[in-house]
Amino acid sequence: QEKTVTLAAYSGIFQDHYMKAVVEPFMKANPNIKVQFYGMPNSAQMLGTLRAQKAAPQIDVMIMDVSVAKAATDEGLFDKVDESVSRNVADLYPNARIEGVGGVGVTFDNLVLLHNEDQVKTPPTSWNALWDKQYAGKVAVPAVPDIQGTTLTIIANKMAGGEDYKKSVEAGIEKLGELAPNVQTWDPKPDVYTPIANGQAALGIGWNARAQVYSDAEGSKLGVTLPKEGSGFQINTINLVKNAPASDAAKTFVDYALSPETQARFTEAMFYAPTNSKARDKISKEALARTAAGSMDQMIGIDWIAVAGIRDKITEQWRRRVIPLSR
Amino acid sequence: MMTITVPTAPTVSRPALGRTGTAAALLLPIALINAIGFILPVLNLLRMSFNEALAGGGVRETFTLANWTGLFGDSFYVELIINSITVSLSITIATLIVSYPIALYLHRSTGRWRTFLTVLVISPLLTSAVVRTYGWIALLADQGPIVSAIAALGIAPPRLMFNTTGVIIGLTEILMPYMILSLLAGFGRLDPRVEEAAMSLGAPPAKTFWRVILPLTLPGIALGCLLCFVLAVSSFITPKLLGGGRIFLLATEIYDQAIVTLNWPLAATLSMLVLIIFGAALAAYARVLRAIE
Amino acid sequence: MEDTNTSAPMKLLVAILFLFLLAPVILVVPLSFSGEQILSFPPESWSLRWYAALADNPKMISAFWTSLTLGVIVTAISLAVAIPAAYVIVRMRTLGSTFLYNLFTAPLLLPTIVLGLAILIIFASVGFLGTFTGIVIGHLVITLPYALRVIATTLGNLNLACEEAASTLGGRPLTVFHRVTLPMMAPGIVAATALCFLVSFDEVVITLFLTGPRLTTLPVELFHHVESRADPLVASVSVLLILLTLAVVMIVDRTIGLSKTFVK
Amino acid sequence: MMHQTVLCGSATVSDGRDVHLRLDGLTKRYGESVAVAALDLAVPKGELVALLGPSGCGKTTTLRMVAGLIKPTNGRIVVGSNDITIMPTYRRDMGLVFQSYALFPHMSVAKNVAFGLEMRSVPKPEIERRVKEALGMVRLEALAERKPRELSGGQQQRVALARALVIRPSILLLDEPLSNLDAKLRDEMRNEIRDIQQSLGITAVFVTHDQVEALSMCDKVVVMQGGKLEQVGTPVDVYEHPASPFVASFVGRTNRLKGTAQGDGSVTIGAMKVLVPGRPGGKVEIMVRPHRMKLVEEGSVEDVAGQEVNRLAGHLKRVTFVGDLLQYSVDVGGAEIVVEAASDHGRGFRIVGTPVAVLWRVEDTMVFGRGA
Amino acid sequence: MMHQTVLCGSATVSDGRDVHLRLDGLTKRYGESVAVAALDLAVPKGELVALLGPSGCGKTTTLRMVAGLIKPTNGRIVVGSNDITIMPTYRRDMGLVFQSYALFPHMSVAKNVAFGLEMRSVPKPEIERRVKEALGMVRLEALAERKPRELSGGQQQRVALARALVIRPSILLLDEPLSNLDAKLRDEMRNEIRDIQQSLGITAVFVTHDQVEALSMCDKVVVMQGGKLEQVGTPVDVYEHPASPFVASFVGRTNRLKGTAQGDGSVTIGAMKVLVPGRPGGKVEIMVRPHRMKLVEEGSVEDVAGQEVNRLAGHLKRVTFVGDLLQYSVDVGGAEIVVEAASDHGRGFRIVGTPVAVLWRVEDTMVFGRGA
Ligand SMILES: Nc1ncnc2c1ncn2[C@@H]1O[C@H](COP(=O)(O)OP(=O)(O)OP(=O)(O)O)[C@@H](O)[C@H]1O
Ligand SMILES: Nc1ncnc2c1ncn2[C@@H]1O[C@H](COP(=O)(O)OP(=O)(O)OP(=O)(O)O)[C@@H](O)[C@H]1O
Ligand SMILES: [Mg+2]
Ligand SMILES: [Mg+2]
Repeated sequence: QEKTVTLAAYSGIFQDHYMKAVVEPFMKANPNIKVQFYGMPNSAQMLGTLRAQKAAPQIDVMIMDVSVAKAATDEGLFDKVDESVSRNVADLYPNARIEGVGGVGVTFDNLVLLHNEDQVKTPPTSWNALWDKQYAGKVAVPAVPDIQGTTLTIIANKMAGGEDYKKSVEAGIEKLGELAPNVQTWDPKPDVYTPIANGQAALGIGWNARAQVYSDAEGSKLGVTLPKEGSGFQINTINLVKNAPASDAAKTFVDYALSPETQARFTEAMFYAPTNSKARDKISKEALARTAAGSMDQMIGIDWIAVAGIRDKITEQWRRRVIPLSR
Repeated sequence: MMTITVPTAPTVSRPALGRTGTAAALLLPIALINAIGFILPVLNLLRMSFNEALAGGGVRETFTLANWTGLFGDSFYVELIINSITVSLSITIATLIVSYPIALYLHRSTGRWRTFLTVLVISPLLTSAVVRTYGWIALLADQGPIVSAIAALGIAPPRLMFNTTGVIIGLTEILMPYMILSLLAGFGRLDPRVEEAAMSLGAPPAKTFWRVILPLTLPGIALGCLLCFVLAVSSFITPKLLGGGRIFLLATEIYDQAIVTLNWPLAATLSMLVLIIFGAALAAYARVLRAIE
Repeated sequence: MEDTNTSAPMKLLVAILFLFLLAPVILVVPLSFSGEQILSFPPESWSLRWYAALADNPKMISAFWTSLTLGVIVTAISLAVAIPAAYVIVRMRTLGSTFLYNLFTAPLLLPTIVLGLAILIIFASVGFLGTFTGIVIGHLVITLPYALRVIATTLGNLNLACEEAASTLGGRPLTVFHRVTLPMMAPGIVAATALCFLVSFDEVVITLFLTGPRLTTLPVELFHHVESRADPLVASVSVLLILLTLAVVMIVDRTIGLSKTFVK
Repeated sequence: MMHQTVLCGSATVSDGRDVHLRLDGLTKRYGESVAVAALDLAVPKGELVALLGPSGCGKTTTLRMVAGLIKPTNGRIVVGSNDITIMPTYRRDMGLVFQSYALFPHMSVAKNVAFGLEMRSVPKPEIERRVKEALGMVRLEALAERKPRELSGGQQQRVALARALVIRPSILLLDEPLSNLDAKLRDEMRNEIRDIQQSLGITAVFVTHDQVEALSMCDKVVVMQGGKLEQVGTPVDVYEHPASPFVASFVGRTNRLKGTAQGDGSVTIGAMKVLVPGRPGGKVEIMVRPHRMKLVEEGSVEDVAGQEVNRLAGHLKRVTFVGDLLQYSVDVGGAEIVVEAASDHGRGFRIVGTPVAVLWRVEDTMVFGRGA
Repeated sequence: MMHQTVLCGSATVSDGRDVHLRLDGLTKRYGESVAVAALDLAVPKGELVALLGPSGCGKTTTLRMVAGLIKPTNGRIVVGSNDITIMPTYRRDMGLVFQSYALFPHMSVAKNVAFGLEMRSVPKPEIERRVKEALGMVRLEALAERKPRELSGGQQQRVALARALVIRPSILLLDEPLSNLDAKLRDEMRNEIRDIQQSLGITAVFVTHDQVEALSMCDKVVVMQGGKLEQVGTPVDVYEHPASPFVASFVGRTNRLKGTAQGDGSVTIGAMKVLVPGRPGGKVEIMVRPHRMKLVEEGSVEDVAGQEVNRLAGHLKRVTFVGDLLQYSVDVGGAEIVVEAASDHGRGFRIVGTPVAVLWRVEDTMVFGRGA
């Protein structure tokens, strides 16, 4: 008999590539399991849905940002993913196995600086390009609670010479306040890459993996650079929903998603760095170079579990002190 | 949309079918759905506004006024409320201004032409607001036809999207059909004979408008404004898509708090606030109507 | 009213305002024939690819069927519930009918966002979210008041004398109801049907709170799509919806006046 | 008031015909207000009775109680020997013609007429036959398949009549059936209804506020005011011997003069004196119909065929030509008296201010007491 | 048609008064259909002229063209010596009273009346004075602060009149101003309007479809049909000497008989022969007004004051009592003739079938040709 696994993850191109590189091969390999992909724009909404359905969950597996996964785990919405679920867990890099989170890391990614190649002739090398008055009204920044905004806060905090972000991001907020007048939209639709690619905006911040995919598209005007100040690291985790209807099939899927072959295939497809240490060898050099794995040394260490605790505060600061300055 | 009068029919005592029991049985289904889908949820929402929100989205059952006091003690929310009201009022007024000529023209046209125009007015109403907002995104974009046209005239192109202007343009268009239909409903009192009477008494067209047409259409204006204000305050899809993340309104905030931040007690409190604003709008409407009468 | 009253500038103004009103609806038509990957106007090339893409999009198609089924079921229930209720409220005005009428139509006065949140919180606790039943109830909350209002209005405007005439001719109450009252209400019932269906078919705010991974409606799917992709697929869906809508509008207009249906 | 007591309370009426419909103390109250107050009435079989009265006097309410569409607050409704006061409408077997026709808009003319027969489960072929016959009676066979909205007012009216008659009701009730028609059509329909009613010998109650209609069509006229009976009688009775000043002025035009009766058959009005029939006393109001008066030159000696006449002197105030008639307004000692004369090619008095005299027969004078 | 040519085309009319309003070939077409066809009319200063005709004959259209509310397709409108055909309404200085009154519902009575003066920038104190005066004229001073909906139909009517008059318009136009009122009030208002119009000496055009109204109020009656003038004349003219069968039957009741004129002053109708005034020839229609006829017993020898009379034998078909009148239907050689007589306490012929004779004076016979 056929089983259906409902997988919730990011919509848009993530969905397209994940379907092609992971879900479809999985279904071919497991003909009796059907995977339904439920795309959602961000992790926060995934948590919201999960929470609303707590009484009768409809989602089995959820791929979401680690900090949100922590909150969900704390609320008891997730089961533990360990070696009993998948033997691949043992092969994961240590920073893919996070204390206090039910699931485990499934992709690594980092924040990059985006530009439109028509409007920005020389690729910028520093985050400071965002502050350039020349691009007033041409900057697209996904604001918090999107974690791209959170990551930018931490980067800005460091650039402004602020103290440890875990103690205070005051300096970063100040600096972002100066950025605000330049910003065209704090909520780029459908994502930050499209408006930059089509020229509605000139500069922006986004995740490396997707940016790489967009920049590969035919005739794309999207340029991607990793600024010299370095960047922040992001982890997507794969989680099992507690009391979900299809738990055995869901575990089969998680095991498949963490396997070296799958990880390698997805990296080739979308330039997320793999979390399985055994996947690295199976990936082409060029692809790997374009992932976060190619630039691990330039990353600011971000403790996402700690950030989860201060996220609400950062959000408040943005809404009160950053965004209003852009009106 | 908003008239709250029961349609009247002459009273008759109808011997059969008139038993209270039958009546109650016939009313039961609607009462049930009303209770499950309306009364209960709204009361529950009120209750929720006195609960405590836990970090990460949990809710603790208590009885606290913290949400309410927090709201009014916080300049962010005070500004948000004021902003919601002023934006909604601007939208209402803009809608009125662009709808009035159409309504007046429609009121004066007759026959098939009138039917055709009515269909035109209503057809956007039947097209999802999502779709229409989508159309506005294409129209108002920096590369879009409007900005290009303005730029072609040699004027520095204004930003039409991702700001209050964009939200007002989009919502104005989206609410126009409601306004036009309300105005038309209220134009019932506008007998063309009365306009003719004014002219025969020596009033030129402009004076006829100010002294006769406008006063007589005030009930329609009041109805349309109430309706559009209510709809503007509660709309969130258009502000979300056209607001560029910088327009914080009550409705978008309710949605964010409910779905993204998962602070249900706060969302509930904000919802109650919206209801209070509506109550005020309704009261204002009733007063205006009474003043007109 | 002819000749003298509508001057040329006024006509021009009205034409411009109509253009504004219809701009986004008109615009989606060319957009839907765009050959571009990304939404932009005017498109640089033309094609039918987004109609083809639509045909290949099982999610969109299944959402359409969900919306259609939902619309039909919600409409049927609305009528079945609203007709008797309207009859009681309009014709037996003893039971505080004004109060009941106001109570039953009150959901129309409530912003849908508030109503949606309120329903979400209640339904979350009973596991109604993302279920068909849940959405049906959610939709009924707003379609019923419309149905009740339209039908009650029609009933109130009916010539009571016709029913009296039928009873003097020997018709028993039930016979009178189904031979005379019901047929005479036909225009109102058609209007209510169209209205309920369209409201249910187009409802997005409340539904947004109620849908889930297993079940989503077309407007919600469209909203999600607009939020996550910038391709012109939505335009092609919109064009098809506009055509569907026009068909319904035409039917309604043939049977009764349109403007009566929406705002009294 | 006298006529009324003669008519009711007994099963047979003065002229020997059986009473078909009887109302006993029929009363309808709406909250505080009384729409119909203790009405007693007996309608003989086969008669056409008019309920005549000003707007709001309770005519419709009475008719609807008879039809069973309103429950009486008090009193009884008896048909033949059956008390039907609480019988539901659909078993009463009465034909009702509404002022607004109340045709079923969704049915063809033939279907409208057939409705009552279908309710009685009359077999199909008979229904067809009887519908045809009824439409023939109102001369509408050709329009059987039309919808009501495709008919003119008069045609709709006739369909309503056919629909009410086809069930051969024991009693026909008509509520201002002609008031929506224009003058010409109204004249026609009056005769038509009267002819059909008489040829079928059906008992009918006809509500109207138009005195011409009541007088010209009906066997008996019931004049109502404020929910009460004012007078019941034949048209001539009601017109010539009104029971009250109200009836006198509601049914036909009158001149009204207030005076004091001397008890010797004369009444003084200010400085004038007129003769009246009988020997009333006390404060009275006298009424004379304008067309029973004659205008003569002051001082002329004119006879009214050897009968006793009254003569008042005055002068001409206004002459109005209304085609068939000339209406003279005459100032008689400060009061205005209207005199009507057949117009005769514009001949007659024309000059305002002319001294004239108004003449009328003593027998044409109506006298009513004005209390103490 | 004769009268009309006398009236138009010259600046002065027969009785010497100056022409105030002149219509020259006034025409209004709606697509194919012609609402008003080449109307010529001259209204002398200070006269009250009635436009009389059946529904749809173009009365309202004519009036609205005069007021400037409809643009004529053709023709001219001249006031005094100014051509105002294309002048906008608000500069025409005409008072207009609508059938539906068209009061401003949001203004008090006083405000309604003041409106026209405010438009003329009359100083405040004068406005007050003139509004008061105008309300006095229609006896409504006491109700100055009421809103229109708080007034009865007749009161609203008077406000509309005051509103139109207060601006002292050069011409007053009234479109069926009385048709919404009940019979009693209509009589009153007729006199009131007439009195005010005369005391102000204002030129007025009065639209009506009620012949009594037209005949009794107006100096001149303009009878229209199908957008064309049928006859223009004084009330007596129009009634006694109708220019066409249409006018004869529209203005007052008539009996119509078809026959052949012998050229010797006699007309044969079937086997009967009647005398007519003049010596017409060919196929004719003769008309006699019912109240100019007299019913006598068959074989009785009765004189009509020594004048030439016609006498036709027949028998009584129906007698209708309508209060003031008795209407006899008499079958005369297959044709039905209606004779009206004053009712006299129900006296008169009553028995249907009685052989009778119908008498009338030759001078009361109207004759119209019927073409070849
Ligand atoms: N449903 C009701 N509730 C309260 N009062 C009523 C109701 N129906 C009628 N009345 C009152 O009863 C009185 C008689 O009304 P009815 O309709 O019988 O008058 P009518 O003689 O038919 O008048 P008309 O000639 O205007 O039709 C009126 O004063 C009316 O206002
Ligand atoms: N706007 C219009 N379009 C087309 N035909 C019209 C229009 N207005 C009037 N008519 C036609 O012109 C003719 C004259 O109309 P008008 O209103 O002048 O008649 P009337 O004499 O005032 O009739 P009534 O006594 O019914 O008011 C009618 O046949 C009418 O149908
Ligand atoms: Mg009545
Ligand atoms: Mg007219």
